[in-house]
Amino acid sequence: MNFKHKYVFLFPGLFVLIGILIFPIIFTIRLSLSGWNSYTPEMNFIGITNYIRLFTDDPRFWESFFRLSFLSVTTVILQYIIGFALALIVWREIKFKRFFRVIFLIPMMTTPVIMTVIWRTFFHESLGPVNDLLGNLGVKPILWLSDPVIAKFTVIIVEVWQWTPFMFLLLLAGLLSLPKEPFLAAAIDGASPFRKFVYVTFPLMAPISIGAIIIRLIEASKIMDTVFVLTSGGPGTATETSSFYIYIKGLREFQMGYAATLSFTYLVIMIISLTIIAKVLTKLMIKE
Amino acid sequence: MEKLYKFLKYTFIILWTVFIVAPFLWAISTSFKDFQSVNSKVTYIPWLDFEPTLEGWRVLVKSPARGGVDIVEPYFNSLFVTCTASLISIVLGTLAAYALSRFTFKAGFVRNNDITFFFISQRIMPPIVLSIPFFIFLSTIGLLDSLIGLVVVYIVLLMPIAVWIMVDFFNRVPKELDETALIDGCNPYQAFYKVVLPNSIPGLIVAGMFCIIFGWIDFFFAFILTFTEVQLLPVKVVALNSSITPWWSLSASALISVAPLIIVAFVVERYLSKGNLSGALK
Amino acid sequence: MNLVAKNLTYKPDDQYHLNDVSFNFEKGRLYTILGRTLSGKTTLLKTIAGLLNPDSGNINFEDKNFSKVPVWERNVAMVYQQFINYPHLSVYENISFPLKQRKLNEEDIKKNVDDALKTVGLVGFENRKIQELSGGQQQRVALARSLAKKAKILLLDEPLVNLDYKLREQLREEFKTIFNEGLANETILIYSTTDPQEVMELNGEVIVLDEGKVLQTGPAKDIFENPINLKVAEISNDPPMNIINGLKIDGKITFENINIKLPKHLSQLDNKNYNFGIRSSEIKLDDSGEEFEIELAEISGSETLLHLKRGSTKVIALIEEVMNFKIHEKVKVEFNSDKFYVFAEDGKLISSPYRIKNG
Amino acid sequence: MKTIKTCVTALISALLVFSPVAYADKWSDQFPHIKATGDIPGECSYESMSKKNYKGKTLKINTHAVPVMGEPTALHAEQFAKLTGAKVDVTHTPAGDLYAKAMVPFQAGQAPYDIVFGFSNFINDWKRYLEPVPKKYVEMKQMQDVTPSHIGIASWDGVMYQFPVDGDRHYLKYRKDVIDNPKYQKKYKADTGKELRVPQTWKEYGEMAAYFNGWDWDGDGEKEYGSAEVMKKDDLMYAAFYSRSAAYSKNPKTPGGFFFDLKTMKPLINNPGFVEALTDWVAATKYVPPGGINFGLGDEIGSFGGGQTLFSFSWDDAFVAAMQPDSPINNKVGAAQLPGAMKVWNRTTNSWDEGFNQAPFFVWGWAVGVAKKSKEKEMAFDYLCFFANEANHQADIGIGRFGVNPFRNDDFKADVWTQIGWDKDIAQSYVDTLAQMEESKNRVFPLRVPGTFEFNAALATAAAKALAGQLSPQAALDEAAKQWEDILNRVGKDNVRKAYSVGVAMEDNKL
Repeated sequence: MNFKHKYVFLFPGLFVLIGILIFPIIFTIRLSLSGWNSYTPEMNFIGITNYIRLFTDDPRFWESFFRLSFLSVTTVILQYIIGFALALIVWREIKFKRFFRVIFLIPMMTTPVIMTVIWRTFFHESLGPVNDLLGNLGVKPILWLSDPVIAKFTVIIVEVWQWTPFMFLLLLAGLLSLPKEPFLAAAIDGASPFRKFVYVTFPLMAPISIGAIIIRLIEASKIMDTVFVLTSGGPGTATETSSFYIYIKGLREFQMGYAATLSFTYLVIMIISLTIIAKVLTKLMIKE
Repeated sequence: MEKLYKFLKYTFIILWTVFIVAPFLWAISTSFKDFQSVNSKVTYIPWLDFEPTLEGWRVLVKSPARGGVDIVEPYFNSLFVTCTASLISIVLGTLAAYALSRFTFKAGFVRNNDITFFFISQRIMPPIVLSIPFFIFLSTIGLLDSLIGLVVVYIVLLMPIAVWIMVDFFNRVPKELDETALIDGCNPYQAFYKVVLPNSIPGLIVAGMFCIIFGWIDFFFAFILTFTEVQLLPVKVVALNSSITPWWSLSASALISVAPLIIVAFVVERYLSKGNLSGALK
Repeated sequence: MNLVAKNLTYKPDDQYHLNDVSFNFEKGRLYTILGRTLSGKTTLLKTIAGLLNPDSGNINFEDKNFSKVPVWERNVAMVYQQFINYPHLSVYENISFPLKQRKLNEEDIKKNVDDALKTVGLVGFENRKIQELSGGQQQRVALARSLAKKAKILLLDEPLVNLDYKLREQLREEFKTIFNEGLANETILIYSTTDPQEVMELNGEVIVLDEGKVLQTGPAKDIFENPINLKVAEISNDPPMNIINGLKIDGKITFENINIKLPKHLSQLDNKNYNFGIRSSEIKLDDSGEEFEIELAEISGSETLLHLKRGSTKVIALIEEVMNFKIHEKVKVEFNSDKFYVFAEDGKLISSPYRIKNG
Repeated sequence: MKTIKTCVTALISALLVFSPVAYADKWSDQFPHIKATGDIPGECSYESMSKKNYKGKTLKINTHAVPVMGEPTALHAEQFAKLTGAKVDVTHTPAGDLYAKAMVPFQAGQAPYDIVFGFSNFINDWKRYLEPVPKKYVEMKQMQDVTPSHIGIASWDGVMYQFPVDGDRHYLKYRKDVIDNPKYQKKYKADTGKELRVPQTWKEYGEMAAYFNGWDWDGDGEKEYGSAEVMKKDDLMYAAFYSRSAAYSKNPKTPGGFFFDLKTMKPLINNPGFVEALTDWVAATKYVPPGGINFGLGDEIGSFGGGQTLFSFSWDDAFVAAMQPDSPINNKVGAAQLPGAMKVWNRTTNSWDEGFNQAPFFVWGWAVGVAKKSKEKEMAFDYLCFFANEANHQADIGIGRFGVNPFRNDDFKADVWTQIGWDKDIAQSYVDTLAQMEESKNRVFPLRVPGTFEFNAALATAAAKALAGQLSPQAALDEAAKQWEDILNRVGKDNVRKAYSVGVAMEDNKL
């Protein structure tokens, strides 16, 4: 269909979005070419000095970026596997099905910045319940928040708790809308549950899976509240992610110009890599 | 084999349920504690392990002058901003999604998919990237520290979600449906609101739900873009995080802030069970 | 006062959906568009409805340029192969929907809807929800909606294809009656299908479409008897006409070591290689016939389709009873050489059993 | 909405506010907060404020989260509103974001707040957006009592930008019931051959903390640990590090810079003095409670205040909190100056000077200023003046969670503290400790130069890496020093030197 009316549908949303965003984006680009900081709050022009600094003299940003990649990919994979498993279980008849479904949805309704405070007390190494209960079993206190390696996994645990429901919801809804015929056919062929999953369920779910994974990757790459409250990027810089690093540079140290450089670079990298990931996933999961 | 499978299945979901519920139980317990019961040793059960107190809950309605946070007004502010921004995002996002699903757009190298990606890509930006420019932007148009200003910003946050879900949804609604409406004498607008819209309620519910969730849980923009006039719930709760962390009142406020969205969880589940949402989320 | 199309071309990507299509449809008549899936049938109907704008060419209706008229003002009706109704409305509301759009008064609406319900046999279903109906009933509602509208152009896009075999038969019968009785003489009825049998039974004016191009037009009987080339012969037969590459030598036709006596109507043919066409129904099991190997045996309704092979020649035979065969089994078949078509190497029809007969 | 809120608030208030004991003073009847002293006459007393009329005006304040500094701000705002008829809006912000929350609007040319709270080392970045305290307030009686070091902290080049409301410093807190316990003294001597006493050096501190780490020494059935310290990056941990470094690096023989050599502007933070301190600190990760490496200030206060550790060193808050009547270790804590060292680095001779050295660390605490662009400056200063009036101040310093600490000569008298229930000797040791710090000629103030945040963040990041074992102390500090050079180049050496020279004058107590 092609009517001139199509613009009436598209343009309000598009222009509102562009209208709200155009200034911030141009501003960020311009800011990234300035040396705006706490002592010289001016939109002066310093060329690509900031970019040179970023690419030649800021390993911390790149470390934080790789750390972010590790954290977001790991959390999303875990969320996908667990979410899919949960969805498969409550898809079919099971006792207290609806109860479980509601329970499984709840974590994503909580505000991360508030919930993470609870997690911090939960994982508190000497005053939290986890180490205390483990202590009763004779396990030595685990340094949930203060060991550089374990702290990463604590962040992952909290993220998985918070966002697996999102994956679960998308995948469960996907399962519920699958056509029945292929399953009947597989049942007639006497396929085992495992084969049924590999040859029927999974291929049918591939497009939904890709959408869910990409959206979760987008969201997971912004991970910040959790790190902020849980570990402040510590110990050392062990849990610092890109957006948290940008936050530190921008709002803690007030190097606005440089933070804008980081932001813009980050955006470009993210858009490119997410596009590539989407393409690769499509190739891998959908067999034509 | 069958039995083992069943055993594993139930073990898995029960363990997961415990994992999900554990922090809430901990928060409930903590919300009745005081400094002593938190800082001397780990305690779990009121009366048995420690003497419960309502102090943590009282803090939520006390004025700051008495060490409280008074979350009543922020609560309503949060509700207002979240719902208004969600509503506007859904209206605009649904229209745009309909256009992207049904019509072909060409401008230079830009095609429908690129426009859709443009919408969704707004979610890639971490709030920190946008917060300062938004500050300048809102201060220029005089909307800093106002509910409307927050609504404007939240539209950017939420419209991509609405577009993402609704494009997907409309792609699943046969386009012959709207064509039939056109043939039956509706112009495109009539076809949209007389035929497409009434058949998109599941999609709208899902989109609305996601918008509300993502609006409700935002902290960063609310934090940067407000001063004294308007305070949103998460900002207010985080303001409890003083150099002495009052675990008890933080726990209480965490529980309170989750409450309204638990209703959302029930609504979603109901629609899921009726099978209404399946098409919408697929 | 006709629906006239001139040189319609539509090529949204690399492929032609419509390629220089022209026609002149008269009121009060039935036109069937025959073509395989993706041959451009739906595109053509949508273009007539106004849902698509052709890249070039134009359509005139009642001497007015139709391209300027938006779809919602064209007064056409369309039934899709998917059973498209308004899921949020009841049966009655569905059928009255276009009438309300046209702001008819309540009485007229009721009368029209009742008539249409009667025609399609759904009286008493007024308040049902669409989801509660079977596929066949849903399609009847869609049909009723287009009938009630009394549109000047009624488009049916493979309306029966998604129904099961029995229902299809039944509805097809009903269609004939409906089309004959239920339609005002004012209406141009355009019916697209992939099924040659449907074309034959509806017996209207046929347009054979392939890759967006009109291959042949004419009464159904003509198309069936004298397909102008191989393509049409394939499209207008189900199963498609068997094509056998053979050599005509003097009094016989030879292929795969089989010699068939030259039928009378081909006596004029020069000695050389031809594509011989024969319908599946003209190949019969016969113990005195030639030996072929069974590649596949399909049972469809009360018939059996045998996919046969001999050397590099593959044919399909239609047996009018249900029989069981084993794959790779050898069977003997006889070709009814009186029904041989002859096509040139480039596909053009050279000779047909009917043309000869007709003189 | 408003009505509901008011109703709820009224209901709760009615339940919570106990009726005040009748006092002769009419103000303490109305404001139970000052019931201990009643109104004390002065320029900004309750009496004086009640004569002002700010009806129809609104005062906007950004302060710290409740309760530390946040609660007194809100409390005094409420009192101020009652007295003058003004409307006072208070927002509460977590400590880490106070700087940005004020700085963002400042730089955008906005003044959403009339009054902004922060830390005193923000002064260099903030001063151009702050209104100097008018002469009238500088000269009044209330201000005369403020100690010179706190006047210095609030001022820049002789101009007072911040209104003194709080005084802060780091000092040592220890468990009296252990250190002064003859049983433990004997046991310690027997086990280690050393005296158990208030630690004089960081080495002693470390030995004792390690000795008392990981066993139940107060008999409550739970394990106790050696020390609670702020080790969490970005949470004021740089201050803890400077506290531990001062004795090793602040050499009275080499004035002219602790952080930089004022002459060359070469960062000093990777010299052996600092490395020694960081090495000590890395060793300290062995005697902090589990997770102690991730403690913020709140955790530190909670841990020591909850009776979990033997030592702690940082702000007064922990001490005052521990001395609250409902505290489990009420009257079981002692205060002392930060430990010293038996050697101190001499950067002129490039060698260690042997002998005992000690250098107190004045961590400037809460500071508050009035925005230049504010439309209600007079009211704003009146409010601050009222906040710090004598009656309010005396009531505030006794409440640990308020975070208001001594900065007036009057505060350094033991009876102020015995009045609120402290043991006499504890009160005495406390005021002595504070007074000694005021008099010291060899002390350290945190950096307040352009780019303070960047310098501190770079140092904190490096120190955190060392604590986490990612880098050796030397490598970590070398990395920090390199970053300091980069920051210096970006900011401009002369800018930093000019600002730092003000600080150096205070370090060497030449004011």
